[in-house]
Amino acid sequence: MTNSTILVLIALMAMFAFAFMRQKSVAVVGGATEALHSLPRYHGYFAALLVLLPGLLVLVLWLATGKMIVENLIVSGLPDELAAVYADRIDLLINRIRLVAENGTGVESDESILAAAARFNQLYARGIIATLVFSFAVGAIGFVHASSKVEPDFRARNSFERILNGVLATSSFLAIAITLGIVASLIFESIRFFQQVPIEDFLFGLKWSPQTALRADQVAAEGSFGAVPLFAGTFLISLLAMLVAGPVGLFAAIYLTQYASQRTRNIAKPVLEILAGVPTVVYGFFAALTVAPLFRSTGAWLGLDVASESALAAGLVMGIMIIPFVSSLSDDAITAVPESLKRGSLALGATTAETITKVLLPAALPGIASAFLLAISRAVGETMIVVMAAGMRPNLTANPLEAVTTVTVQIVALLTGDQEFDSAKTLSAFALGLALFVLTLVLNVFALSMVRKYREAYD
Amino acid sequence: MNQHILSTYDDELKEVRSVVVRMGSLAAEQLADSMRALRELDTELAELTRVADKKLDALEVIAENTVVGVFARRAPVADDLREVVSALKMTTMIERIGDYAKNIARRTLEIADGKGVILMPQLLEQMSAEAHEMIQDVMDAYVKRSADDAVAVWERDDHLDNLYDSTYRQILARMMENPDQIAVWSHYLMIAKNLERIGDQATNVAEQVFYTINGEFLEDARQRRNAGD
Amino acid sequence: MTDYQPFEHEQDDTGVDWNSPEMQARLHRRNIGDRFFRFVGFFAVTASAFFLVFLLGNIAQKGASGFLQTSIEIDVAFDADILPDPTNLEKDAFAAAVAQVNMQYLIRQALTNRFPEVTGRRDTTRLTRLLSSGARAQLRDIVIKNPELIGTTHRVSLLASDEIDQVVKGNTDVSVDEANRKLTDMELGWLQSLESEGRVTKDLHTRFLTSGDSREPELVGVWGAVAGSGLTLLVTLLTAFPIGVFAAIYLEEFAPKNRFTDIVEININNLAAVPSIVFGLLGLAVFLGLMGMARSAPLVGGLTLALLTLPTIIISARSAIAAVPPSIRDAARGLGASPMQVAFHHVVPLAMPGIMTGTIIGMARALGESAPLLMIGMVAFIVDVPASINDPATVLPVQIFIWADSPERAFIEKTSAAIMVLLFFLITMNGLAIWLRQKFERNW
Amino acid sequence: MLDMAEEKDLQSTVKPKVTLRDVHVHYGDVHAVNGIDLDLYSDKVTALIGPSGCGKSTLLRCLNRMNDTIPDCRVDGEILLDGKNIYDAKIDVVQLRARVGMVFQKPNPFPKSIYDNVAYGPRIHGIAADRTSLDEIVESSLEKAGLWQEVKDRLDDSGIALSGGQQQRLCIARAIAVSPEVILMDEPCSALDPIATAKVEALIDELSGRYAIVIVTHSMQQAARVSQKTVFFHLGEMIEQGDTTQIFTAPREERTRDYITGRFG
Repeated sequence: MTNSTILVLIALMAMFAFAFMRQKSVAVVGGATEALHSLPRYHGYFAALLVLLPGLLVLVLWLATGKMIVENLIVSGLPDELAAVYADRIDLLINRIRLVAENGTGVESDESILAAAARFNQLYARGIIATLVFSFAVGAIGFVHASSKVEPDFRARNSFERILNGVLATSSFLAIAITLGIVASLIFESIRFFQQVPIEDFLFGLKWSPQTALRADQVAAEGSFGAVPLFAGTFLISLLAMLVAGPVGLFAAIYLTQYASQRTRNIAKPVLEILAGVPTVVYGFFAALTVAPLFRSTGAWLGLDVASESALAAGLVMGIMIIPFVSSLSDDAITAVPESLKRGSLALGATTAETITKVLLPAALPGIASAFLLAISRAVGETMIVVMAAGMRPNLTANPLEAVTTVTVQIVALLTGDQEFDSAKTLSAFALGLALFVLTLVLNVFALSMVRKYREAYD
Repeated sequence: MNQHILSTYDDELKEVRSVVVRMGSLAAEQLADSMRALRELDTELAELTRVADKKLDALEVIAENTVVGVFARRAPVADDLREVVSALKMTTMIERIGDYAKNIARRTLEIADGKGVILMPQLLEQMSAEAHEMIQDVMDAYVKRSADDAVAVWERDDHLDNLYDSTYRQILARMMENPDQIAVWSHYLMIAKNLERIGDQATNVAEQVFYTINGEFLEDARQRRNAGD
Repeated sequence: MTDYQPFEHEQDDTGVDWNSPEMQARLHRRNIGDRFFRFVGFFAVTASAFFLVFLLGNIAQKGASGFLQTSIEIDVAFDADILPDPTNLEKDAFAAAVAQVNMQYLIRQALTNRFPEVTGRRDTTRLTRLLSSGARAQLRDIVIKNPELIGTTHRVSLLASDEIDQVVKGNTDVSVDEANRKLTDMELGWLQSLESEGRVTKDLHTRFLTSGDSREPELVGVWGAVAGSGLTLLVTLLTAFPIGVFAAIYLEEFAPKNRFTDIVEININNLAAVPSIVFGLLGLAVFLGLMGMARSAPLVGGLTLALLTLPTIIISARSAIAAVPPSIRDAARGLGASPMQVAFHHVVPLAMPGIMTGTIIGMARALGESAPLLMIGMVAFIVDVPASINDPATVLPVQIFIWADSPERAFIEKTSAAIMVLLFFLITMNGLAIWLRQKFERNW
Repeated sequence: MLDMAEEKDLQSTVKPKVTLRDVHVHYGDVHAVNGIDLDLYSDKVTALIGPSGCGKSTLLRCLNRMNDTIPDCRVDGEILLDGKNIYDAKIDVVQLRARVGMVFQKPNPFPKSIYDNVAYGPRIHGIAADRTSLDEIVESSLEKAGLWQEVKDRLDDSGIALSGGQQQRLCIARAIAVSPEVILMDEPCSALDPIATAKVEALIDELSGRYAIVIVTHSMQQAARVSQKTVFFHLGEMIEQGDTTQIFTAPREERTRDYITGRFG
């Protein structure tokens, strides 16, 4: 018995409800379906939804909270001595129990944990049964309700559509739920982090060295969580990326919208689209294996000491990645300027370049500015290129030839090694994530409001 | 001729044209009636003819209103413009013809009233026939849209003028011969003048018909043709 | 008439003398400025194209050889004393018995027969390292398949080790000093000798497309990652597509225009610009932390990517729905259809090509995404090909990431080859989207 | 008083500002304008009329080479401005467009201040030597365009803030500011209400002595009101040209008459 079995059973029940109620509605009017307010199939749909939705709701609730409930039960039922040992590290204990429960007994030797794991599996299996029973029960209630409603005058279609409308609305509110989920999970974990590390140390500290004790009894050097070097590294690489992508993207957009022939556009646009479609991991590989060594050897030839994971290589490749982003957004902004303005300027004897700099770009400025802001936001949040091509060592420098590390690199580094949920090291990743989220959100909101402000000024 | 995209415009132009034609035939009829009354000194007919002029006046008002409406709403150009402008002028001219006919009828009554009745001179008969024919011909030219016919009418005006000169001289001689009949003869003289004026108006109508059709003034056209010859 | 003067209109009161040298010089300067602008723009476009060609060319050049694999033919004596007798064994029992046999011994024997001058434990070990550690399994499979070979000596072709492979493909520079390379001159000598006999072959490496990950570059395959990507995308599609389309229908067709829907709309636009790694953190906190789902599973990966692609799908579906002209809605409504019927019977079917195109593009983006998947543990080393959405798995881009991090030289070509596979899928998907767009493109 | 023959002589001594000789325009395979011969005079407003797609706007755009921006547009024949072919390779199109100004169908002021709109042309062409003379040009252009009294106190306001008619007069002022010799107007009043139209027409009247003005219009009444010369196009061919009064009272060609009187063509 697994969760997916429950899903299948609920679906089968809904199908049955559909078939049954459709038949019943026909039977009620003795086959004279024109006597029904709604077509038989709407009676069927209505019943199916009444069965399906409550059942699914129960299942989703179980999936979302089941393990937590079981864990709480386990914790409360733990032998005292075990509870005492793990008094303030309950999460660690739960991790161990889960590991056993998921992967089998081979990974653990502690008897009491093995017992707890067995109990976990037992309780979880019971939970599944309970969920099945419960979801069937609510489904049955829905079924009975729908059945009692089957009458010629019952507006099955209207009721069905009302429910469907609710489903549609819920789907769109899910987008809000995602945002709230992001904010909540980041803030929740970050608060726990800031309980261990003062927020001012995080925001203004100049040293990033996230080493904490792995075990409770281990006496380790205090980790330091000053994120400034990470922000600086992120800023440096984003700046380098924008130095490449900004001018190249903008001028490509200008050329394609103002100078290029249709044929050139037909070739260039797909090229930019492909450039935009290449996965970032490919750019990362390219940066690490081709561009970085190239820069290093070129630097050596010039007598410069270029780090093998220089910010320059990561920044340049990230810039290439962002070119299509800047160019397509700028392209949109420029083509959104009415053609009549362009013709007005040309008819006064302005050259195309004068028309661009004096008429088109000022008019498209909000669009272009927001394109740049969105591009910066993109660069700040980009992960794979820097993970693969930028360094790991926090380095507070403005020299693009040195290796720097970024916020995203550190998040990945902190969360891909051995991890435990409660340590400051792991939690700091969420704090970094929160900083990243806030930064990009501010950039995005600012970009959008900028467009609006200028649009008002021009309207 | 192509129709207008707006058929109501065509209807209005047709209306203008038909009023002009009706006025023309009415005027011709009035002239004929007044001359018959004069010939037979039929005071009853003369009285009727005098009153009939009111019909002509009423038609002129209709024509005027229609034309003003076309101007206001259609902003006519080219041949449409010429059509309505000419129609407006032609109705005035034809109305004048009606006035002259009325005048003839009035004088008929006075002649009939007077002592010493003298029969109408033969020349007047010829003049009236000529004038009547000119009116009819010019209206035919208008209906047929024939510039040549209009020119033909225009050219006949000389003949009528010559007739008038003859008539004038004849009546003048009679007056001198019979000074006591001067009152009657002066009426005849004025009628001759009226007939001559009717001919002039018919000529003017002919010029308008020519302009309506060709878009140029008959005088200019003739001058150019003479220069070309 | 004689005093008449022709009009002289060439000079106005504020007239400009266009032919003055200053004006001509100015015009010249302005035109040069224009040409400069055009050149810079052209340069920008060319540079972008150059980057793309360089990137793809570089990958292709490195990756092409990844699809080939070097094998070495050796004469193996299938010693009947060591190998079990197939005549009195069931097929399965025979296979189990063969699996017990130390194939490495047979290989060593074969190699030392070929190179009798090699003695000593260290050199013999070196000799066997000409072949891949996977050669043993290869040999075992050969025996199980062809029991009649037992007792004979037969020439078989076995996988060469990655170092040998790289030398044969010319990817390793053998001219450097012996101390600075992995292979010794002695080993190269053996290789040369084998090559001179025509025993070294390069073949199409089907294993690369059909097997899962491995520690040995010559044994790796992308199939595990491809299957993982497929399962993950399936989950993503099944969750993000219906929810996204429903949300789009609601927002375009039913949502009342009020502050709340404004917020939903702004929120969706902002979500589309949130860094992907943040979605990974969300997935980590919610799916793994809160809901306790299995790490590294396509289920969690797919759900995380669904969060990521949802805004994209909503935005593209909305624009496809908005592109359906209002006249269609009016027509259906005029026939007495309810708003739901208008939406589901008329608007959505007409918008479907656009929705599909947007979805495919969103899926392609999800296929190339790796950062959020690192957060939820899909970065583990997984040999088995996943069979269900709950099995531990990795996906193609993460596989690329893992391989790119591996120190062995041979992984460079494998990584590049895997990138080529990934790009193949991406191009196919985008091509499908373009095809859909063109086939169903409609000008209302 | 002049007699007819003398008047004709006089006409021929006036040099045309722009001369078109056998002008053909192709858009790809479409023959949009077919063999036009036409003279445009400095002291006259010439109206180009004809049904949509007759090539009149296309022809207008040839006169300042705005057609250059349209791909596969080919212009053959000669268009002479003061005797020089404007399609000659040696002609600088930038200079040409300064000499041949253009006003568009929809008012298209730049999203800049009123002052900057008018100053745009003089600035790019370097016509004004200093700020004072630029101020003078702006003022006199706005004055000529009849807009000075309305905007002199708010020269820094956006040109877009003006009403439609004011915007169009601003565009005319913008065109005048570079002292063009010819002004092309492409249906300049089609987006305006009757009052604004009347003001623009009054402005055209005002300007008519100083510039060769060519106006494309769909309103026959407008052509009749503002032009001294009217040219009728149909299907890319020039059917008739002549004095506006003559065209509108006694057109020589039946197609002209049918078109201007609104008959089935």
